[in-house]
Amino acid sequence: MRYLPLTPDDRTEMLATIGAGSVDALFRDVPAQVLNPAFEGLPPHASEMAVERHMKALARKNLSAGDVPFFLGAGAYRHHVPASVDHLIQRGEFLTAYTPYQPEIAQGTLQVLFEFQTQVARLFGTDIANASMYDGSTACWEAIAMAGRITRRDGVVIGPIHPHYLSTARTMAKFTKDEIRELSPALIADAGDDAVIGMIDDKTSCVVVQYPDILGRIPDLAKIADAAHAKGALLVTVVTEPVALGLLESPGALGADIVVGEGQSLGVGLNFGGPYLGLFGAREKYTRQMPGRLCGETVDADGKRGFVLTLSTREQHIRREKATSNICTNSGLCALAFSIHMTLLGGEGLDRLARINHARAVYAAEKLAAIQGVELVNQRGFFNEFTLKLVGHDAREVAHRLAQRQILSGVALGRLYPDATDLAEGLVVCVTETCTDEGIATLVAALAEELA
Amino acid sequence: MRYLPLTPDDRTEMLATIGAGSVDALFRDVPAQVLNPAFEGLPPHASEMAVERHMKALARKNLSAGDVPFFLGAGAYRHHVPASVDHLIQRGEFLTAYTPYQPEIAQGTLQVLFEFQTQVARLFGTDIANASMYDGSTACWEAIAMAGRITRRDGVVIGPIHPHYLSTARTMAKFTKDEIRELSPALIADAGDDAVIGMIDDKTSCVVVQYPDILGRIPDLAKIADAAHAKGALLVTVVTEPVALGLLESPGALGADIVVGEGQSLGVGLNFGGPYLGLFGAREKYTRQMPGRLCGETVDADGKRGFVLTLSTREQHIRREKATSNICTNSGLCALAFSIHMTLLGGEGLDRLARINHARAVYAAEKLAAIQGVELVNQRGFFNEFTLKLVGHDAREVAHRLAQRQILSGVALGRLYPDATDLAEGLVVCVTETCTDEGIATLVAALAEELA
Amino acid sequence: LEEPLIFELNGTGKCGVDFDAEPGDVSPALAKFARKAPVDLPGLTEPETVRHYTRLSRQNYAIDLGPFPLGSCTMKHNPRLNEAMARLPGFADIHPLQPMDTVQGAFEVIEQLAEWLCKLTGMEAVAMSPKAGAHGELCGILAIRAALEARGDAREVILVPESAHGTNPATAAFAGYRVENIPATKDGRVDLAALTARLGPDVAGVMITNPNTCGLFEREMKAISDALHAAGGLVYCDGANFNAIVGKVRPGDLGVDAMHINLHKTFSTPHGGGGPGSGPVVLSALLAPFAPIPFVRRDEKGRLRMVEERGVKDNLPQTFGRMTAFHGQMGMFTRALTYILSHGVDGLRQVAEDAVLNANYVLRSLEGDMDAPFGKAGPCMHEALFSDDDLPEGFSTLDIAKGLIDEGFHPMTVYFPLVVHGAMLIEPTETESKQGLDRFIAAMKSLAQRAKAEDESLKSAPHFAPRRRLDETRAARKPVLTYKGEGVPPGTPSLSEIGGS
Amino acid sequence: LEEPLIFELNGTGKCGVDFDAEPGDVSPALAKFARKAPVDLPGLTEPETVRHYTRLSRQNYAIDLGPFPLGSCTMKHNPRLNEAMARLPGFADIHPLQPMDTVQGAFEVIEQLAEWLCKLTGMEAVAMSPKAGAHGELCGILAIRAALEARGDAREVILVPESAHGTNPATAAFAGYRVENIPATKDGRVDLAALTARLGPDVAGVMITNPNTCGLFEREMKAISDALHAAGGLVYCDGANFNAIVGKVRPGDLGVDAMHINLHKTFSTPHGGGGPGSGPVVLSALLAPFAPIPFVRRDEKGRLRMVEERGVKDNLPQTFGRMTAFHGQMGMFTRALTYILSHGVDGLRQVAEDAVLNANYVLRSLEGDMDAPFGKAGPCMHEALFSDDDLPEGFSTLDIAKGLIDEGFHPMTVYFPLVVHGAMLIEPTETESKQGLDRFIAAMKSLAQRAKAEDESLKSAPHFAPRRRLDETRAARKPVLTYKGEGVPPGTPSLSEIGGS
Repeated sequence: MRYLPLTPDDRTEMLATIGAGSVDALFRDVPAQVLNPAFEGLPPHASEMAVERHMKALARKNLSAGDVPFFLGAGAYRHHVPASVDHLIQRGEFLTAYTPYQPEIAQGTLQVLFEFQTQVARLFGTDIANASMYDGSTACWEAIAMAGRITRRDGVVIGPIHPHYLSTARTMAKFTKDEIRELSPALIADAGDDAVIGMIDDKTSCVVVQYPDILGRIPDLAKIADAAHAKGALLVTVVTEPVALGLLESPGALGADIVVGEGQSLGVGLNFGGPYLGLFGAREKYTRQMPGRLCGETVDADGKRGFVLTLSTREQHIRREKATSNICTNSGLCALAFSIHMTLLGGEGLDRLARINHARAVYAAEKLAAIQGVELVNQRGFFNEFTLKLVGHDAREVAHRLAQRQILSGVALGRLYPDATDLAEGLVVCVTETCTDEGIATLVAALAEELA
Repeated sequence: MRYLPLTPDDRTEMLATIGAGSVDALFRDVPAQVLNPAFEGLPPHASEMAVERHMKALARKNLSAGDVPFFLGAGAYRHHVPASVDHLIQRGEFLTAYTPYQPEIAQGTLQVLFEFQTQVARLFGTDIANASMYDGSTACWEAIAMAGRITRRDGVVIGPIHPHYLSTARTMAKFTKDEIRELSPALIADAGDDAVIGMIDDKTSCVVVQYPDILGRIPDLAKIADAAHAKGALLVTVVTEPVALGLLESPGALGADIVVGEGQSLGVGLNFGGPYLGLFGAREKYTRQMPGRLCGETVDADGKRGFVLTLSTREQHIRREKATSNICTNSGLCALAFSIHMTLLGGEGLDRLARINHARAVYAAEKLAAIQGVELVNQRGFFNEFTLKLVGHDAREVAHRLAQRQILSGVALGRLYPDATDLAEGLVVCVTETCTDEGIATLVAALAEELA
Repeated sequence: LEEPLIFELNGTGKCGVDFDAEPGDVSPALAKFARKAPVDLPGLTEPETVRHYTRLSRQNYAIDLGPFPLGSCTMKHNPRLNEAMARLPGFADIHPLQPMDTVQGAFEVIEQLAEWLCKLTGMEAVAMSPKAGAHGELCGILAIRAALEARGDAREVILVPESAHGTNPATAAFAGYRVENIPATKDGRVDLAALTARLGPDVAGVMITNPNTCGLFEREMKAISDALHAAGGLVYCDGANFNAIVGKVRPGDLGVDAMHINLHKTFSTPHGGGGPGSGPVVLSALLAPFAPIPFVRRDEKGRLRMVEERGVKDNLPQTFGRMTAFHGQMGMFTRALTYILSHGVDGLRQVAEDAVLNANYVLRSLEGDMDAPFGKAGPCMHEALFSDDDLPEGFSTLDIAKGLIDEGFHPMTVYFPLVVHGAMLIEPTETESKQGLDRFIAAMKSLAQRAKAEDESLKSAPHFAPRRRLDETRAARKPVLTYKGEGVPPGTPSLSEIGGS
Repeated sequence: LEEPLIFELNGTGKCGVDFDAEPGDVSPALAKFARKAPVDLPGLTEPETVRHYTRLSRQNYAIDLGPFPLGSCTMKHNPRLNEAMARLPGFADIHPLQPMDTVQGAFEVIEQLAEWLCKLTGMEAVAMSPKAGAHGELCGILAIRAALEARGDAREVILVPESAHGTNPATAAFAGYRVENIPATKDGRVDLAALTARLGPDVAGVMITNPNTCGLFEREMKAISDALHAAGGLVYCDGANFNAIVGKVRPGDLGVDAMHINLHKTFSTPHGGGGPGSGPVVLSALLAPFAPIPFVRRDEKGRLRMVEERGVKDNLPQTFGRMTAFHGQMGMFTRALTYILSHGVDGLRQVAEDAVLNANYVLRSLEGDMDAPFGKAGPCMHEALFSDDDLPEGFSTLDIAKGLIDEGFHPMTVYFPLVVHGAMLIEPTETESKQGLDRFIAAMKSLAQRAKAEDESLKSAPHFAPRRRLDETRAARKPVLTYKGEGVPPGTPSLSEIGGS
């Protein structure tokens, strides 16, 4: 057993030191009738070669994004991740370290987190950011919970955000008794800002708006922020595609009080949905209401600059039932990957990457919208993701047929909104720098055929 | 340009410090007519994504061994390499270090080399080993050259070794004026020990024997050693498959004076023939005639154990035209990979790996030899490689047809010995632990069909 | 060991990424949303980036460098095969919303892992999507709540032992429960009598860690479960320490209703400096109908399907809902499955046995030098607990911990569990060799002796780490959470950055 | 920083590899050859192995940690994309003797790289198989010898400048030539007059490094070539420093007949602690017919074919033969091609320009503090040369080098080239930032000042490295080249292994 360093001789010697006759003597507190059960149908250990063969066989049953024209987004985006990112996060000192509770020997992780927090805060236009959450959807409901702590209100107004995020928030609300009112999306150009604003009232703790929204439309954050603030509510902005902020004004600058997001776009990759990376920024005055870990600057006994986890009186391991969240392990390694990718890009690289994404998406949208029977919903602008209305067709079926032709064409709204028949014609298409001209042409031709 | 840290501003500032008006002013010693030529047809820089796409497209044009039943050997062997090996050799501190000329800050590489030398010496049964050569074939001719320095004779007797090794030795002999007499292999069970012995005379500097030989046969090293020593010649043994020494008695124990080999089997992988790893061991009394780097134990100014490159008065950077070899850069990273793999195996693991290889090869040989029209040449034993005689068929054509059926069946001797029509029926088949029962069955069935 | 911040590395105007396409203009429709200037972030070229992070990494301790005996955190070796498998494009480069027929292999990974988890725990079902242990706890508690509410019996209180992880009460509170502590016996276990006495119609359930955070197996676990069930409550088991009994004991045999499994503890997915984790929750037959979505199910044609919002009505009408976007920590699933298949059921049993053997070896080797509050009570499980009782006045658990850094080890868990004064909780795990343990034990003995000899230098340890003790009060008093170009200047890169101080 | 040898880690009876199959018995035919006992080598489990090598690695300096200003060795950043591409199974997991139709992509890599190398150098052909620079030198000299012998004019002497790398004379001698030195002018270049005077019917050729090892471009290279050719000799150019002129100058335009290219220098394949390298040799039209086998050629159908022994008669009857098994350093080809395509021809030119700019910046920044023997002669190319002339009595080049270690840098190349007393040859390469160079320059200035101030502590530097100066005499006097269980005992792992001393 290649991972177990004790030899039979070691075990014998150690049992003698302990004064136990057998290993099972050490398990004497376990009732005999439940110790060492038979496990039916579970195989014994296997060589690395055999396990590798098994896992590769499973991997081959999946259609990898890199092997086909690929246009899926809707909360998970495929960008090119520089090879150095994966190299660096595999450094044993990063990969196999624990949460940096002993700062003297964890400055590597801690400095990265401090840099990460700064990067996220500047990207979001918030004063501060934390050291990461599980993912965008959990960060979103933590933001709602935080807004509740700040405002001591229990009304939540939610715009057309990713339905999984909404679903997650609804689950929590069932137990926290928050009252959610949401605006469902419709296949129209108007992102529904006025409708959202219309739902805000004096009981509203926060307004949650996705930027760009689930259909790729851009809400007018400044206007919504003003309306929310006028009622004493906070604006929570959700960003599922951080690359968009290379081009769009930051939510913080437009008045958002809390900005959360999914950081998977940079450094992390698709990974079939996880592990991902929750981003969380807020105004400085709310620092002590933040969930999750925070890394702060300080000095050591010699006066040298150093970093520590701080304000842990907010956290469960100190505060227990009074903590701001129950979160413990979060997404440190993904934060590292994000931060490295962001460091490679820098502000100017992000700007350029965003513009390329945008230009390619505009190019593809024009070609696609020219197909007979296809309408582009996003007439008022989009970043790298837009929604097509396939008039008279169930987009889910079209997407399936295209997948059979080895084209991953987009996310059909029917998958995300099973009950909303008015959305069934919607196909959310995302075009990043990884989409080639040939890939776009293949999609256009095939979609035209399918709709013909 | 992602690898170049100077910004335009940096360059301007630095030119000012230097006192040069332009970068080309620094190239003023280059005659103007040859400076900055036009390079026709060479493209400009490309993104990581574009280069990756290009290289992946090329990689896809090759049939990877892992994707098909695979039975090639003949100097390059496919074994399972544990994932930890590649992880560790990619540590930047190993990967991006230079030759350890500054031992105070290169103890990592140096200790590895000391451990590697010990592993190779124990595997080969020699007193000492060096820190690596380019590969087995160049190690082989360095051994011949070394034997010439020791014996001051110029006759070389070569048994049925890998023809590329022979070809390499012949190239060198043309210039060094050594006289080579070689025994070509024949498709018979007798490895030709007596014929080799019969070629030894008083001018013979060394006898070079491969163990197992190019057809997988096992020469009687002890007998040849005695005969060579009786004439004052040295025995040089070549090992192209070090895993064989997990099962076979070591050449050193059987009387070899110099043992060289190809270390690619452990840790390194196929890599289409390079980079590989030359192994080089010898009797201690010949230490100062060794080519290549040697790492030795010593102490530092505080009396702590440490390691240094030593006996460099043999080497070109000190000795210049009087050096034992012109070798400088060798195969350090491959030596590391070999050493890690060997450390994971240990003596007992190597024994077990060898026995599994052997058992699988015996199993496959029996199945293959049962096919109508196939004869097993190696009736006197083999390790994991054996030669089939495809009676009445050009093995090269058979191997090609099998390759078209996605089976990489073996190395046809016609590829290695274009002029030896008596070998054209020979197919060298290698069976390692990576060959599955299904793969063997596929080969057996397909070969039977091809020969039917 | 000084490394500037990325903001101090002259990153203006640099970029470590090249692009083939020229950036286009912003489309007119979008222009009014466009930012005026790029985000104010430095860029570094690849050589600078690689060097920055490589150098930073060297300021970390890690399991790849030495033992990490953090009790309750389970820092064991992370096999490299797991990393390689998780990076196969067939796993790493697939989108969570691809048509289901194109990701059957991914579903199979989830299905196979789920089967192992159910069989190893003897439970009915498993919720795969929780993102980490605490998220799993929440899942379990929400399932309990949903089940109780479904029978019209919401209840208000969750009982938690004093020795519990902080996540337990935090979770219960987050789910809207009131938390009450249950006391421990003097041998470090749940006081069954006290617990039983507290049961009643207001108690929704109990959260028990087993083996518990004192490193002891809760002998009366079955009795606890029975008592809860008799009183109409349910039993949540914190599975953080499942690694001590995997392959040896099935929690389902002890009456547990829900338990999360930290894949990053028991099944060795890397901690990565603080995550990602993964916390699947196994559920009893009673709780299975209330499991969260999504989950994998085979349809009548044998095709694997992910049941999401769409399939709820037909497949799991009582689900308490979704806890996170998409399907959980796929990358951790592939690693954990690889680990499980490598060990097999025999290997997993050996894992538990060696973990327990190693811990008892540490316990018995050190109990002469340090106070082991429950040492007399019998063998420990996978971790050995000590207190500061034997330390002289003026010397603390923290001093031992920081002294351990100077000896080349990561400290043990300190001041947890709270039921022991100045707790030191040592979990060696099964992947430490006897030679390594002997070296650790020798270091601990040396520290205990230095403390007894009142060696003052111990109070200012560590002396040889990249940093001395850090001023945590200063950090919290006026938090500096982002770089603003002021604050403490960077250290000057000093003599010898090569393995030097 | 102490790490035992694998032989000291209790490796008996352990193994870090699992096997599925039971080992079989040895077949009777083989029994008489079988060894009596397994090889006496320790085995370590994976956790122990990973830790051993991870810890050892941390005793190394590397380009990933800081500048490596080794003149003539060209330690530049190694892009990680190159590593990823070389590991694609389509490149890493193919056998050199697979049927040629199954490895067309591999042949294409070789063909494309060969085309770049020929075009960048302005040469006719390239021999791809040499395994490293010195092997490439041998290839070039053998081609020269074969060409001369083919015209019945073998000749005996190869001229080599005093400043040449040691491999030059060693190679010429290995190929059976007598080596004669040619002197340098006082500005550090080949003395054209002296060279011309020596030419005659016995001179087979000259080996010139250009840019030379003093960091200077050989202005008269074309004249040298012309003189050699007029005298019936040939010109070998040592291309170790090609990185200084790549994209700026084609050696073919200077009359060179053969030149090796160190892919691991100019094209950034990693040095790996001493190899593998790769040394393709570009050849003039005159030498091309004598190139070694194998090489890639397209047949009439456009299929790529490897010309080996089999194809020689039809394709290259005058080849001097084979230099190594198989086809050369494929793994390095994929890395180098990836690097070349990343940079493109514009990027490669920028590489040369930045390398030269960085070197001149170092030269001019330090020439006030240290003696730059050829500093007055004009700009340098990619490396800056200093001597020990300005050091006070009792302080040596070695002291500066070892002092640099304490400053956190790898030393420069010392005592080479031999034409300068106490030479210090500094090659920053293009992948160092200005900020990094400024730090290096400051360290050098500080060392120069300490030497001038006769700071004795400098003589015993390094003080902060994993080891102090090592006793090389002891190592050479009675060499201990393998572990025998005696010798010096291992160091005791001391306080603070974490970035500690």
